[in-house]
Amino acid sequence: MLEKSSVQMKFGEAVRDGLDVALQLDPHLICYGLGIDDPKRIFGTTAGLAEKYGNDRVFDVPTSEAAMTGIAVGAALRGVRSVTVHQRLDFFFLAMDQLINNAAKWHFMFGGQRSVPIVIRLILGRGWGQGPTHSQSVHSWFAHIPGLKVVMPTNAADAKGLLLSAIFDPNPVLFLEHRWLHEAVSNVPSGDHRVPIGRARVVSEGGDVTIVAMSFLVPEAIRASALLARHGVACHIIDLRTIRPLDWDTVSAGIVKTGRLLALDSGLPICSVASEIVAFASERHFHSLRAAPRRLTMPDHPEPTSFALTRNLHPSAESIADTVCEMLDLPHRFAADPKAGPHDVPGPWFKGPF
Amino acid sequence: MLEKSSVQMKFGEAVRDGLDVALQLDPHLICYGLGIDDPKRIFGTTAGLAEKYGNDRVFDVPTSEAAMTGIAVGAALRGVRSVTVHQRLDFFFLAMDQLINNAAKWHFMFGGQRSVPIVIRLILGRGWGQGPTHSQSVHSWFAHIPGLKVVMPTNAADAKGLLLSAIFDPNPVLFLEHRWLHEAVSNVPSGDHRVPIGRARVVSEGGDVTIVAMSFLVPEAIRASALLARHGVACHIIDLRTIRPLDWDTVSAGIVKTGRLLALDSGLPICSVASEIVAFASERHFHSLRAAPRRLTMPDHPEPTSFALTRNLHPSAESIADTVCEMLDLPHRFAADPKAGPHDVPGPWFKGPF
Amino acid sequence: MNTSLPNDPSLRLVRDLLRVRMVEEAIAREYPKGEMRCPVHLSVGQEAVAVGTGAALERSDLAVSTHRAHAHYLAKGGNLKRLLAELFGKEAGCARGRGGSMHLIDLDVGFEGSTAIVGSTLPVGVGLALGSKVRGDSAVTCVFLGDGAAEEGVFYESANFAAVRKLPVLFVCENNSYSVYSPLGVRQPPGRRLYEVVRSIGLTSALHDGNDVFAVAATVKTAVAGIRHGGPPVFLEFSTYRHLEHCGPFADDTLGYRPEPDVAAWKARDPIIQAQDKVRDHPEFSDETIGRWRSEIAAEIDEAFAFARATPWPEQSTRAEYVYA
Amino acid sequence: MNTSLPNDPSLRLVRDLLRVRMVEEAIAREYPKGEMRCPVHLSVGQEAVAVGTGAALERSDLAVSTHRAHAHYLAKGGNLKRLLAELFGKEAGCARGRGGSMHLIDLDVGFEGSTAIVGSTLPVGVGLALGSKVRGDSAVTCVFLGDGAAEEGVFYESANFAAVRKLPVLFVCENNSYSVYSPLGVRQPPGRRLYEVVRSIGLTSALHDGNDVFAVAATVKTAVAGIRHGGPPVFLEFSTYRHLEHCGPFADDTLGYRPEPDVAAWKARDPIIQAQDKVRDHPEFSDETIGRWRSEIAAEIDEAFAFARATPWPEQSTRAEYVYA
Ligand SMILES: Cc1ncc(C[n+]2csc(CCOP(=O)(O)OP(=O)(O)O)c2C)c(N)n1
Ligand SMILES: Cc1ncc(C[n+]2csc(CCOP(=O)(O)OP(=O)(O)O)c2C)c(N)n1
Ligand SMILES: [Mg+2]
Ligand SMILES: [Mg+2]
Repeated sequence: MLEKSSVQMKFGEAVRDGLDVALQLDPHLICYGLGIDDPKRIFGTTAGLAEKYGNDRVFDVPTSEAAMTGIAVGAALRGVRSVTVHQRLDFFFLAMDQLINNAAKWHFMFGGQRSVPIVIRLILGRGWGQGPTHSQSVHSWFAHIPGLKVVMPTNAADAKGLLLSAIFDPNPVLFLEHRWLHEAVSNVPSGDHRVPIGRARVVSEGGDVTIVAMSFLVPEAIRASALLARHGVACHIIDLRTIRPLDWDTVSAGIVKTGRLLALDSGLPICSVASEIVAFASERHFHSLRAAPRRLTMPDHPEPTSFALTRNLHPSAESIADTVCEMLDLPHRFAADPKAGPHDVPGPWFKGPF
Repeated sequence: MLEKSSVQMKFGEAVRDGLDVALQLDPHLICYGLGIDDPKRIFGTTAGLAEKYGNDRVFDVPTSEAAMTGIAVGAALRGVRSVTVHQRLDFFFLAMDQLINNAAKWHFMFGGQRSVPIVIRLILGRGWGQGPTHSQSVHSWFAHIPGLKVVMPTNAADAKGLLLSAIFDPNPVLFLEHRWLHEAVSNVPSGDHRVPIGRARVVSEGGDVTIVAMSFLVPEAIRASALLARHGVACHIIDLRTIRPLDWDTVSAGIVKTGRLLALDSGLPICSVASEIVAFASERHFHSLRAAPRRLTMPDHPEPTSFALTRNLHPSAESIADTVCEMLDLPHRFAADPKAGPHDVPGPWFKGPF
Repeated sequence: MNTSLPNDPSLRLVRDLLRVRMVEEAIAREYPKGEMRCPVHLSVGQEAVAVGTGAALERSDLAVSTHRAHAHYLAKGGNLKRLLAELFGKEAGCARGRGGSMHLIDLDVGFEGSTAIVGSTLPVGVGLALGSKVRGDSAVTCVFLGDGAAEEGVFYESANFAAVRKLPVLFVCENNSYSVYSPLGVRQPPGRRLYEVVRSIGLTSALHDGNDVFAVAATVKTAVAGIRHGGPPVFLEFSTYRHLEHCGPFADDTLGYRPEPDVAAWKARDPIIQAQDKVRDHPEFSDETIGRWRSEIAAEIDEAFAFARATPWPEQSTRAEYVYA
Repeated sequence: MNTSLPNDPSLRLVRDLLRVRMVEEAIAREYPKGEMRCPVHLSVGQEAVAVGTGAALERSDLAVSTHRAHAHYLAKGGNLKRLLAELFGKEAGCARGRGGSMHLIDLDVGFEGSTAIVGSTLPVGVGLALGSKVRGDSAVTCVFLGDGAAEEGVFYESANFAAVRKLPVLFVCENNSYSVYSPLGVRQPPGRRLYEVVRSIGLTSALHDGNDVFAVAATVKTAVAGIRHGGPPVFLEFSTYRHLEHCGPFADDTLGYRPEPDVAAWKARDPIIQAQDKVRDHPEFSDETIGRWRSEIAAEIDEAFAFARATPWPEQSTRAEYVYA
């Protein structure tokens, strides 16, 4: 394989880079969404694209989430791929009919004659007063639905690589990007860099416990494993990257290897991806499990707005580490000693409000 | 407790009876939905109600699922309860925003000041060419969402009792009724009969395997247990009745009792209620499990339309019995010998097309 | 087959109308046998909108439709055998048996799909038109809808976007005054005209008689030409009436949900009778012509039914296919 | 507090307008300190619609609103302390800190809730009106919306249903020509007027100057009276303009997304300046009056901020409460 050049960039920049590459590769690709060419450029992820590719290919739209989703389906049938963007996943509940009844089923229900290559970017909010209707992630809903693909990148290189794979995939792909990851920096290969959909990434290879995570919980799991390493615990961390189709081989190998499973989920607990992974583990690897598998997710209620109520709302490195210690019958606890700084922002770069 | 009189009636008639009782009890209750007062009366479930209570309380509406759901929310805020009905759950994807962002969250996000007592009846289709967009059940989606309650009755008495509880519950309740159960007859108590939401029913008390089921799969599980009984296998069958909040105590007792769990699900497999139950079992009752827990669900694809393709699509008594035999290492298999008659109708009463 | 397709466009319209009617009637006749195991929504009484529109569209134009799509599919040039095979759930069906009557497709003639969720193809059609614009092709997309579909918010959103981006899309609305059994009056304000709402949204729009196939063809032809030459999107509302029940093969007027005088008046205005009356004096038309067409079409239909019955089922082993491309 | 609420309705309007403006400006001033940790959408420049409408509604009338709801909440009589406490995320907040700026409620004055999903309260408002009709009470429900919300299909569905059932609902649309940074032209066809679309749907509708608080109050009063006496639902579109950024405390006209001449023209038409000009000759009004009001209001605001800061946080232990009633 040829060495490609690579550049350090932020997750948000990598999304922009991926869009830029795709717009070059496919002269018919269109990108649209509320505010795509406004001064904020979807948190910078679409900067310069309208200027470079023109208003016929990169354009702002009415506040009509349902129709704009069906319109993407129609354009795809005509051979025009699209990347639609919603500044919050929460707005996309308006488009469920078009997603489920049309996008996800078109290829199946017409016997494979037309596929629907569309990408829908959904940005996941959290903290800083986003509250009940600007902080939801229903990746578990999407994972439930055959015909959809669902990716949740955790770093800049994967963001670009999965986005490009998603754009050129012949199926509808939901691309869920966590607002708190937009500034995460990593080395990103230049040009047409693709990361295959449906393949998880083994982040670290420890032998004591297998932690399966997605999205913002991957960096938290990595931080947890650093805490745990000080106490001699070695974590096998899997970054799912794709939620559907899920890379069961990599998950299986992780389960079999350590016999201990902690499934993290950045969403709600019931009928979640974490539930699915634990169910899979006990159904398929019952005899490999050395202890009860565990889940760590958001609590089973909406995210409140108040600063006081969002503390310890989401799984964190500390609560992950604590759970692992419980599983291993170790006495250490970390939650009393959380990360410094306000808990409701990803870092000092985040100035709010969105 | 006073003995109440009871009458044999069909599931569909019991729904109608429940609505009738509720409309009498609460003079402000309204019922609406497409076709509610048309000649077919929602498969008979609203027969005579428009005449009895008038067009201001029982009325037909435009084909506007989203608004009609938000309108129910608003009416509820004004103290007017409602029972809305959709002839297929599939149509209700249009209303997800109002369901998730408003109905499910109103009480929480306004700090408990107003609740949203609404009931949404969703009829589940299956077979006879219903195909990909007239046969879906996303009860697992609903179970994912805090703030919602979800009931799935399996017999006439529960249909009436759960409907009345749902109507007088202060929260939004989804009432999922399977089209194939509409003719199921049982003894139904007269008058204001209520079955508590959130309580499962132990259908039979066997000691070999615990089968957890909902909706149309409960009668299938019962039929399976009859097949298995011939081979000396005794099933502990739990009819969930409510999907959210789920009756974990009853499920736990069943798991602990037999150490063998088969979770059935009338919907899709991934991130399903069956996943949740298996995950729960292995997380909480790891040491009680004597064998790997199992799931039996629809396959992970949409329901096709063709008669030829719907055969063996859903779990049946035979496939349930076969799975139990596998779990118990018994040689018997039943799938080769299915029930007589066309597989795509619930019984000879079903004349199609819906 | 030894068919006699008239060269004269008017006669062709009359014959096409007859053919769609005879297909629908044949489906109605055969349906009770229980071999076509899927819901069917027949267009008997409403065929003129489909046939007139189909005649005014080019083969390279596109169409999407609704649950009531047989007539649209046929009028756009869709394959009859594959239509019937689809109703029979066969592998040779136009959607390989996966879709049934409510999911028709024939890509050879630009029939991009019909679906069963009311309103769900409205934005899809607008998206096809957007696709055409992006690719710079000259196709016009025709979006069929009913009066009920116009109550879905997505209709308004779709029309608005079509107007904002001036897309090459034509909405053809068959207003048969009913959504299932529900009359317009419980669904839309009294006296309101849909085409006026759509005009206020920013589309060119008009109301016409949907039972006059010649008027439909002429109106649509003008509209399509305007759109193709860069004009704004168009919405055409056609008044028409359904003769049979909403879903299924039978008449249901004994149920009394439609006023008897209306039913009688509309049946007197049957598009087939009207169309034949109009060409009565045409030199190439006579009772004999009709008779010949009838027997040709009957033979074609027989053959198609025979095909649909004989052609094999999809294999069970392929059931999970096509979930992903 | 020793306040001087004028008896004269015109003066009362002017004072109320000033009060809403001063509250919004105070929020803008304090916001950068980072204590109000939730998005805020300020109404500076648009207050006349809220204040005029609030004055025309009875306390027993109802209202629902959007993400930009501070002004509506206050104009309907909502409690200022509880508004600020909500922005500070406190237990004494009007939504107990669960909702933040985008989720306001004050049941004492019929403010039934504002939400942050564009368009989501439109059907809720119609439902409140349906509830009133079923119960036979005489409340009118006022549904506030922006020009962007009218692009959601649910708006059309809601308006249609209100017209079909003749519900006691008033839509008050603040058309500020922008949805976030997006101008009307990329979202709605050029030259189209929303109130005309709504009229075609079947509502009584009109367009008015939203920066003239007296005109707003008079128009809304007439509309509410009509509705209360059994008239059809009404849609009032008011042209207005936002002075600050879409979300947040700052001005953002350096970004250049709005034409400078527009900004200047609209700022010259500031509703506060206009209103004060109109009462200039009122015998009970003078520069001194304004000065007195200003200091009274400033004191009220200071007290409210002090309250919001001092009042306790919600308890962590109560976090999972209120999921179910
Ligand atoms: C979203 C949705 N709601 C309801 C239905 C049930 N339904 C099927 S056809 C139909 C009637 C639609 O009326 P119209 O658009 O006028 O078409 P017509 O049947 O008169 O041709 C309805 C309500 C559906 N399929 N999808
Ligand atoms: C369904 C949905 N889509 C998008 C958004 C993002 N958003 C928040 S406010 C807003 C602008 C709405 O414009 P308008 O209704 O004119 O109100 P204004 O902000 O001008 O007062 C948008 C698009 C949202 N909150 N909900
Ligand atoms: Mg109709
Ligand atoms: Mg605006």
